This record gives sequence, C-alpha cells and structure tokens, in this order.
Amino acid sequence: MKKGKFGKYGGQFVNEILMPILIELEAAFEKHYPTSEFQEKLGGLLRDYAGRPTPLYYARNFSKLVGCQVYLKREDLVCGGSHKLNNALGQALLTKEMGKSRLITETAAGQHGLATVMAGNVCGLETEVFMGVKDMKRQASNVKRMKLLGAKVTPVDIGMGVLKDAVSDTLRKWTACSQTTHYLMGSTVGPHPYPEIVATFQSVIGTEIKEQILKKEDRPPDKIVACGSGGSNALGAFRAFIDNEDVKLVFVEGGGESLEADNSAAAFQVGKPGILHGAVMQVLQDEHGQIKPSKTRAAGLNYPGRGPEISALCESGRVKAYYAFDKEVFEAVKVMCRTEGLIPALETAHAISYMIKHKEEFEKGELVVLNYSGRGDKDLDAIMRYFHGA
Amino acid sequence: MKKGKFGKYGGQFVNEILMPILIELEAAFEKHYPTSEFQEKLGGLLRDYAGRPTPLYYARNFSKLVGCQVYLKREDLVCGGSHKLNNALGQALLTKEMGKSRLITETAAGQHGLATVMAGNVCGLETEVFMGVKDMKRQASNVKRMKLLGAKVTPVDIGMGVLKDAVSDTLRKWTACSQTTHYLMGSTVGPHPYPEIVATFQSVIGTEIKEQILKKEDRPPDKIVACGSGGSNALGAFRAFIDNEDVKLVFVEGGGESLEADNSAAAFQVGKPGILHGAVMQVLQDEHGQIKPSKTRAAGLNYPGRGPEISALCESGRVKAYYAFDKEVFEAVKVMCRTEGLIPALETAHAISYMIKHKEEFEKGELVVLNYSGRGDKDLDAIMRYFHGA
Amino acid sequence: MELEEKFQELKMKREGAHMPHVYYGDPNEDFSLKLIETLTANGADIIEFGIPFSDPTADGPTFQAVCERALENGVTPPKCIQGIRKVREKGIENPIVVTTYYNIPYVMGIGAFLNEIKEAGAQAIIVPNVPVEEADVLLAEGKKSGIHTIFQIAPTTTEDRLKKIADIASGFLYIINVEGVTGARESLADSTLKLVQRVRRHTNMPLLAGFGISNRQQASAVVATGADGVIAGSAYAKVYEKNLEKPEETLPEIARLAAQIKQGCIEGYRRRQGN
Amino acid sequence: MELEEKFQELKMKREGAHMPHVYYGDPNEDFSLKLIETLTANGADIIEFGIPFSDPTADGPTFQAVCERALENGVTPPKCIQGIRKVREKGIENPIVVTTYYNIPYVMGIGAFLNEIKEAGAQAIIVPNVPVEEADVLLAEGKKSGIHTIFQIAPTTTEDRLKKIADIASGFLYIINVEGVTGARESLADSTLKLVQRVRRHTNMPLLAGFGISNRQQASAVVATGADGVIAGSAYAKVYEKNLEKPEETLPEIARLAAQIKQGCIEGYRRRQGN
Ligand SMILES: Cc1ncc(COP(=O)(O)O)c(C=O)c1O
Ligand SMILES: Cc1ncc(COP(=O)(O)O)c(C=O)c1O
Repeated sequence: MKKGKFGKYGGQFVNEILMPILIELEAAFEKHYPTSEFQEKLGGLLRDYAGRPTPLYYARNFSKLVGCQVYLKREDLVCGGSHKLNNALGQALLTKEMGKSRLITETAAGQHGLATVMAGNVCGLETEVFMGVKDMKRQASNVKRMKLLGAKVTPVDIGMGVLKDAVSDTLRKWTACSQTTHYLMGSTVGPHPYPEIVATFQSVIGTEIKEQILKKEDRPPDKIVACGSGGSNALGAFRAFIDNEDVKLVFVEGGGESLEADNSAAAFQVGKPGILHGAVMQVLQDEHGQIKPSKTRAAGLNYPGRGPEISALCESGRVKAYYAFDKEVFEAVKVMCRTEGLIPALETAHAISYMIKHKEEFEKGELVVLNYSGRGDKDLDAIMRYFHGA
Repeated sequence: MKKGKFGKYGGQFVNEILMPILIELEAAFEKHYPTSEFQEKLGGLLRDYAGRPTPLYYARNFSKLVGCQVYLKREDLVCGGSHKLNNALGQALLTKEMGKSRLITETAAGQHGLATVMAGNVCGLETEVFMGVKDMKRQASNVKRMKLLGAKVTPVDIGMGVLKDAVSDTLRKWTACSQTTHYLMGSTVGPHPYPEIVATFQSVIGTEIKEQILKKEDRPPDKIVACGSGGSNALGAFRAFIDNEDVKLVFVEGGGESLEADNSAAAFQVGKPGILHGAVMQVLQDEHGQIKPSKTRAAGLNYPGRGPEISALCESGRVKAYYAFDKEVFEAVKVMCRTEGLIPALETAHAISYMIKHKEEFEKGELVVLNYSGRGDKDLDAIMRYFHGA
Repeated sequence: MELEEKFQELKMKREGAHMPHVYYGDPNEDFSLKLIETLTANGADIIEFGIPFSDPTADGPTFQAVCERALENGVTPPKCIQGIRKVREKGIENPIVVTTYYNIPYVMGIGAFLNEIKEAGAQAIIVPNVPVEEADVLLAEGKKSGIHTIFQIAPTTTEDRLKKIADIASGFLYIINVEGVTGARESLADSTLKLVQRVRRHTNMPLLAGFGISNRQQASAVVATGADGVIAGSAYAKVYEKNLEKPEETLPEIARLAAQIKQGCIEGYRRRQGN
Repeated sequence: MELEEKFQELKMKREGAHMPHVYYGDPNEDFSLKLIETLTANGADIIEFGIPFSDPTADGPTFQAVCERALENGVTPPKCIQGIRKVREKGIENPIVVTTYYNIPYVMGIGAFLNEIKEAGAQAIIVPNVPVEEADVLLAEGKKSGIHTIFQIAPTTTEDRLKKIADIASGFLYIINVEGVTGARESLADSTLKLVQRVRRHTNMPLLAGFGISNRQQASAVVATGADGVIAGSAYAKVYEKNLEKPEETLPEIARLAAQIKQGCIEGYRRRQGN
C-alpha cells in the first residue's frame, strides 16, 4: 500500500504550500527517529520527564463490578495528565532536529495544547496554541495552565468555535510560517506523515502493555478498550496487538446526546468517508460533503473525523467501534471515582462506560486492558455541574 | 533514645482515651509493616496505583539558570499530584489489617485529603476529611475532587478555619470513634507512632533517589532540598542520606509575607519548642505558650509546627532550615513553568525559590536533588490571581 | 484545704463530691471569680480551675469557645495564677485543681509553674494531654512542690494501663465517661458505669467521673455505681454563654444547677450505700 | 470559450488576464450572478467560480465568512452547478474555472462531478487541497470529461516538484504569491516576482498569480515580471460584504475595481514587453 494510505483512508490532501513541508517532515522523521541518538533523547524524556513506563494497574474493585479482570493502563499518570505528552515530546524533539524554532498546534480538551507547551519549554521552542472560543470556556483551567507555562493561546471564533475550526485555522496559519514553525499535530489525523508519526510516538503505550501483561498474567489480554476521536491513544494501545487476532480491540467514540440530528460525535455510526484536514477519514458530513459539527461533552472527542488508520481498522472489522452517550459517561466517571478513587477524563470515561454497559457479556476470566487515557481534573467543573447543578 | 523521641522532640502528649489506640497502632505497624505480605501489597499499590518509582529528572534548563546540576525528584507524578499518597496507601493498608472500617483525616492543601480518599476507596474504607473553612475556599478544586470521590468533607470553622484547627478537631472527633476509625495522619507530626509511621512510608522517596542518582551520576548528591511543614516529603527524601554527612540537607519552610508579627509560617525562624497536637515540636507560640496561627499562601505549609524529627535534625544542624517569602514563591513558580514546562505546587515552589535565591553560591558541578513534592493544579487560581489579578 | 481532707469530710457527710470545671477569664476575670463563688456557695466541693489554651484538643465546642473568648480578652497564665490567689483572698477554701494543656507549664518550666500554682493556693493539676507515659517530669516536680498530678482513665484504657495509672496516681482519678471530648450530653452510656466498677477493682482512690454530666439524674446515677463524685463543666458554660453581655444575670440559674447536681451526688452516694 | 482560446486572444490584444474569484451564493445566488456579470463586463477574462465548502482551509477570513454565509443560506453543490448554467444562459462566454475543496467532488464521485460541471459549462477545476501526489483520479477523470485540472505552485515548491507539476498541468498554472491563505494584502513580496521567474524556466504554460492581489499596482507589477495574469477574489468580497443587505449597491464600486485591476494587467503586460 502507498505510504500514508490505510485502505481508502489517509493521504495528503493539502495545499501545495504545505506539501514540501510535509515531505521535509517525513524525511526528517525517517532520518532521525530510528537513530539511537534520537531514541535515547526521547526515551530519556519519556522516562524522566513524562514518567514512563506508566503502570498497568489491576483494578480490583472495578473488576468485581464488571465481572471480569480489568487492568487500567495508567496514561493519566503521564506528566500533564494524559497520553498526549508521548507524542508532543517526540515531535518537539523532531522540531529541534529540523532546526525550527516554534510550535503551533490546536487543542480542544486542552490536554494536547498543554502537552505541546510542556514539550516546547523543555526543548526550548516557542509555542502558540489555537483553541476554539467555546472550548476555551469549557476547558478554562487548561487555558490557564497553558498561559502560565508561557504559551500564546489564540482564540478561534470562526465556525462553532470548536476543535474542527481550530484545526482549520491552524492549518491556515501554518501555511504562513511553515518554514520556521512546526505544526505539532495532536492526534492520528491530518495529512501523511502525521497519522504515522503520532501513532508511532504513541505506540509506546501498547509496547508497555504487552510487556506488563505478560509479566502479570503470562498471556496477552483478551481485549483492549480505548476511547478516541482521532485515535491516538487507541492506536497507541492497539498497534502492538494488531497482528494478534486473538486480542479483540474496541474503540469507543463520543455518542453525545443521541445519534439523531447533530447531537453526536459518533462518526463511525453516522458519518461516512470524506476528506477533511488533509486526509480521507470517516467523517460527519451532510449528503453534499459539507462537514458537520460534532457534539459531545468530552471536548477531546468533539471532532467530526476519525483518523485514517482507525477508520481503516474499523472498516475491516479488526477494531470494533462503539459509542457512549454523555449521560452514561458521567455515570461512568462516578463509578470509577467510587471503585478505584480515580477521577477519569470525560474522554476516558467513554471506555469505562463501555465496560459497565457490557458487563453482562464478560466472562469471569476475561482479561481486559482499558487504556486509561487521562485524568479528569480538567473536567472537574463540568462533572460537578452535571451532578450537583450550577 | 526512647521510642518516639527525637532529642527533646516527639512523644505522646494525648488524652488517655487515645493512648491505647496509639499503642495498638504502634503494635500493628510493627507487626504488619515488616511482613513480606504487607510489603508486597504496599509495593504493588505504590507501583501500579501510585506510579512509583517516580522519575529523577535532570532539569537542564533550570540547571543552567541556577548554575549547578539540578535533578527533580518527581513526586508531582504520583497519582493525585503529590507525595501524600505514599503515606496514605500505607496507612490505609494498615487500617485494613487492624480491622477498622473508616478513615478520618484533616487536610489543608487538600492533597493529603485527596490521597486519603483515594487510598480509602482502593482499600474499601469510608473516608471523612476535616478541613478548615478558609482552606476549603482556598483549595476549592481539591474539595470538589474529594467529594466526587465520595469523601465526606466536614468544614471546621473554629479558630482561624485553617489546618491547625482542623487537626485539633480531628483529634477530638477521633476520641469518639477511635475503635472503628483510623486517623490517617498526613505528615510527620502528631503523637508517636505517627511521625515514625509517616516518615517510614515516605522514605521510599529517598530510597529511590539513592538508587537513581547512583545510576545517573555514580555518586550521591551534594545536596537535597525539600520544602516542608510537618516534614513528610523532606524526611522521605532525607532519611536515606542522614548518615552520609557529605550530603547536605536543606529544608525550606513558608516565610509568608514577612517574618514580623503574625505573617509567617517559619517556625524555625520565629518559633520555639512547644507541645501541640500530641508532640513536642518547634512551634509558633507567644511568650506564654499559646499557639500562634501561621500564615503563608501555601496552604500545605500553613501549620505552626514542625514535626519532631525535622525539628531535631534542624536543631542538631544536620539539616539547614531556610524559608521563602510568598512573593519569591510565586516568582519561582513562573521560573519553573518557563524553564521546564512544569507548574509546581506553591509548597514545592518554596524549594525552587531557595535554589534561585542562592544561585550565586552553587558551584558548577554541584549536584542538587530538589524534591519536587507536588504539582500546582490545585494552586492554579491563586497563581493566576497573583500574576493577572482577579 | 487538701483534697484528702475534702474527701474525708464528704465521706463523713455521706455525699458524693461535685467538682465544677471553670475556665478562668471567660468572658472576664471578674465573672469567673463570681462564678466560682456561686458554685462553692451552692455545693461545689472542689474547683477545677482551667487555664485557657489556644488548642484545647480534649475539649468540645462549648469549652473551645470559652477558651477562645478568654484568650481574646487577654487572659494569660500569669493572670490565671493571680486568679487563684483572688479566690483564696475571697476566703474560699475548697481544694483547687488546676487544669491546663501541657504547653503552658512546659513553656514556663514545669517546676516553676507548679510552684507558682501551689503558692497561689492550688492543690493539684490535671493535664489532659499528658498520659502516664509522659508524666515523669510532672510527677517529679509535683512531688517537689506538693501538687497532686491527677490522671484520667477512659473507656479505652486497658487493664494494664489501668494498673499503671492507679499505681502512680494521687489525689483522685478522673474517670472519662465517654469516648469523646468535654461537653454536656443528653444521656450517659452504660459504659461509664462499667468503667467505674472496673477501676474500683484496682484502687481505693477517690474517683471523679466527668465528661457529659449536666444534671442531677446523671450525677446520681454515676455516683450510685461507685464514683466518688462528678465533674461538670460545659453544663455551666452553656448557661452563662447565653448572656455574655451580662453573665452575672445567669448566676441564679447556675446556682440552681450546681445545687441540683450536688443533690444528685448526695442521692447517688446514699443509693449506693443502699439507703 | 476554451482557456486556450482566451489566452490566445489576450496575447493578441497584448493584455494580462484577470481572473476574479467568486464564491457562488453569497449572500445569495442572484447577487452572485450579477457580480459575475459586472466583472465580465469590466474586464474579467476568466471566472473562478467557487463552490462553498464548510472548511475552506486554504482561504482567509474574508472567504471563510463568504463560505459560511453561503452555506447558511442553503447553497449546495447542485445549486452551484445550476449557477454555472445560469451564467451561460446569460450569454457570458468567458472560461469558467470551478474551485472547490476535494470532499465535494469526492462525495458526489469525481467523474460524475466533473461531467456535471463540464456539462453546465465549466472548462477547468481548481482543488486547492489536491496536490500532484493525490491528483491521479482528478487528472484521469478530468481528461475523460474534458476538464482541465489546474495546479498551484507556491513559494515553498521545490524545483523537483515544480518540474513534476509543470509536466502534468494543463490550462494554466496558479501561482500562489505568498505563504498563507487567500485574502487581500497591502503589499506583495518580492518573492512572488522571483517565483514567477522561477516557474517560467520550466514551462510556457500561462501563469496566473493569486493570493493577496487587490489593486492595479499589484496586478501590474506581477504581470510585468512575467505572469500571464492575476487572480483577485477577497478584494471583491471585501467590497460587497460592507453592504450585505443590499449588495447590488456595491456593484459600481466593484466594476471600477475590476476595471482597474484589468488595467493593471494590461499595463503590466506592456511594461514587460518594454513599451
Ligand atoms: C484524555 C484524553 N483521551 C482521549 C482523547 C482523544 O484523543 P485521541 O483519539 O487522539 O486519543 C483526548 C483528546 O484530547 C484526551 O484528552
Ligand atoms: C505538594 C506539597 N508539598 C509539601 C507539603 C507539606 O507537607 P510535608 O511537610 O508533610 O511534606 C504539602 C502538604 O500538603 C504538599 O501538598
């Protein structure tokens, strides 16, 4: 298959201005990533700055509740509170290698923006983060964090003021500064080579899972469950297991309020293949190909497209796609709080909700790894408002 | 020396009601802690739930700024965002062994309260957290977290509504329920055996530092710097090095606004030995022995007493006591944000401030480990308000 | 008057002892003196004279507020010791037992402190946050200055400890009725009664039971099971705190309450002896 | 009229080409038709006919707002194609180059889409988010339906890519003046001029330069250095967006602007030829 293509998905559907930059990026990635020097630097930062390896935690109380053996892959313990830093550190190092001095990116939940500033500061790069005005309100605490860390946070008030609009605007801004500035894409979306780069940097998750579960259980898991939108935490967890068909892979997207009208982010349920932000993806759109806004309370899942690789994996049936509604998600937050003392991110709570909803189906000995992608500190106000009003 | 005594400090100055409970606790600790079963359970939780070992991160940019080699011991990466969980997990397990079903505690920054609920939930114990009304306002987000996790958070509005008052009230409440309930003391304070228990559970920090620094630098550090109040994170980091006089130990307490009047928490500067909350400690008090309230913007350092062990170590000169003023602390937060992309807790920023203030004194090759006790998410609003007003 | 004498006298009179607990200086020194006068005039046998402390961890909300007010009003340990003198100057001869938290004597110097209160006219000291394990200095210095060290016994106290405490105690033993802090309570648990009986097996020393006693019935019940008297404190503070502007106006009510509790002590004593 | 014919005609007339860019349907279809009429009546040689897309990532704020308004008003790709027909019905014969983002033809089917616009009267297509690497289908289907695929060349384009693009391009080449998105700009960088010269070394194909052109001077300068014409789009939208209630009232101003830019194209052409 052609580089950057995942079946019919993927590609490089960008303006000519950016093509040379993408080619340069791909070359830089292929040149530097495999070197032991790069691996050492990245490995060192992942270990000492980000806190890897993250634990694989046997959630005894939660397991009892859902009737099988559940391990949580603790990406919430990564510095900054989510898996996003794995990728940000990798790309920031790459940016240094390319001799660029600035990072731009967009963010919805703020987790990726935060990770980008952190990685930028460590590597001595300036950072500008584009963020939809609506998301800036919803994730106000992460905006504060980014600003405190020295990022320029630029509000995006076009469209609905959410992630889709921020990505569009960042792509535009990038065309004007791509020679000095790297667009640090935050998920396995965008034009090639981004999906590949991001998945590669995130695949440390699955590599660790593999080693850890063998040590603990002496066998691979029966199932890996991950939430997702672009798919970076899911692919990060899945990639090491894709060739082993015995390991079932489950992807949970944002159901929003309902699958009807424009109240969902469930692109695998109500979207179809289309081209957005540089690639063919499964995407929410109308009959004529106009992209539709997504809707979910989890800002980090609020994107109308699924990345090319996860799109292809779901189409082929290798990965099963599910969704969780907002209401179920908030309940799942509570369950995890009470059983394990952990406040999950609303995104992560989608995967948790899947486990709760399907608990009748699990067999007692079934071994499930839930990729616990992030902590819920950023969602604290939304969660409190949901349960206690105001 | 008598058990529970550190020179003239320490002891068991409690009501007769509690003495049998303290004796039982000491016995339980001595019986269970050394067993391989307990060690395994605790080790497992520390590793898989809390995320230990925490990294020892070489802070390149910060090192350049202060002119020596600074490693950060990343306790901010412990689940919940500070070192507090190390101790909470240990005591929660001990509570189970003692056959008790409830935990009570107090908290100022909310970090220890949070750690207690988390540990409680994991071990299947109910939790009630006492918190000064003033602290509840200052650390509102941690109050939300604790409640979400299912803790009963009981406001304490006696005195100034801060930690000292909460400790007093928790001690009182404990006398009424000590048969079923364990008081999970959050720092190396209180009557024997608490200072010993807490220091023991926290000493995992220093044990890790020792191993990690030898691996990285092939020699022990020249200096270890830690902030503190009761002293748990400091002793946790120091204990493994106390016998090695070549390793200088620095303890940084809350200077508050100024050392004058009642505007400080610097008990080593303006306090004297006295008896509070069950032990002889260095403590802020008036000429007649009435305990004075402490003052600092760092809720977690806002306690008038220094634990017995750290009191003795500072008195003997083994540990050097410094302090940082609020203003310097906020500036230190900014420096760490910009150099390393990390937002420190206001408490931790005291240790950072020490490094910045004394940068002229460090030698180039000097090897300093800064015990990075917690992340600043809980202080985000206070920090933003300080720098941007409102 | 020495404690021994007082207990001897009460035995003769076939009465249980009543020891009211007053924190000196709330809401002002003058009132405290009048309060003590009223109490002794209405059946109080021994005065527990509290020196307010900033962090009274063994005290409930009522006495916490009492201490806070007294300290805000500028009461200091030296003023309190002066207060003991004033009580004596008024001609009140009942034994005085000073209560305070350990930091107060610790800062002044234990020996100096005990000498001072002795000189001012006190007979004993209660330090609720000093258990036997930490009592060496207090005991030694107490012996030197002739001040009894009073120890407490709680429902949680083991047989082992009970014995240890009984061995070194002098003056009397303070029986803590309930697991908890000072403060008036609606009903007294059976455990108090059991505890009194349990302690009795170890010592013939007078036993005064406190914590939670606020009326005649409780006093009577506790003395009937074997205590030699009761301690009531918060119950009185609860009366005068309702009128802190003119606390003197509550003295008649306090007088009645004191008389009733004393009455309970008398009744209880006689019930115990079977008549 | 075919593109080749138009360029032949302009060569004869010694004029640079002016291609205004209009997103169809903003603020309504009627106005768009009048706008196109006005432009062609005032010197527009080729019409770049935009089909609005929800996420026009190569467009600046002016055209983003244009697309958003048009979509809100219910404009759809089929209505746009119908719009091309209406232009032809009005007797306007200038070549029409359709511009849209790739998802629009992708969803309809590339072949079907190209056939439809061809049938409606278009001569070429620009898809700003399809670089040569992704252009196979577009080229193949374009050949089948007789629609030129127009490629863009940017300041970042390497010699390598320039050659590749020049090899497969047909109709004309679209020179992107600046690194950035569409939108009127105050001044044009020297880089444009250099880029035109650079491209000229690889091809004799007509070169139209766009992005940032909003006046006669810019048009003249760009054509003078070797471009065969200029593209202006946002500059016109910026005129009528000031009066969206009655955009027709802005048509005289638009007419003047179009005439001036065309004048610049003519001047530039003659300056280039040295007279
Ligand atoms: C905690 C968390 N989980 C999941 C996601 C979804 O992103 P992805 O699909 O790339 O993993 C986000 C995005 O912000 C996130 O913050
Ligand atoms: C992050 C952090 N550091 C330090 C402290 C001070 O406590 P200790 O002296 O016990 O380490 C606290 C207390 O809450 C804290 O939250």
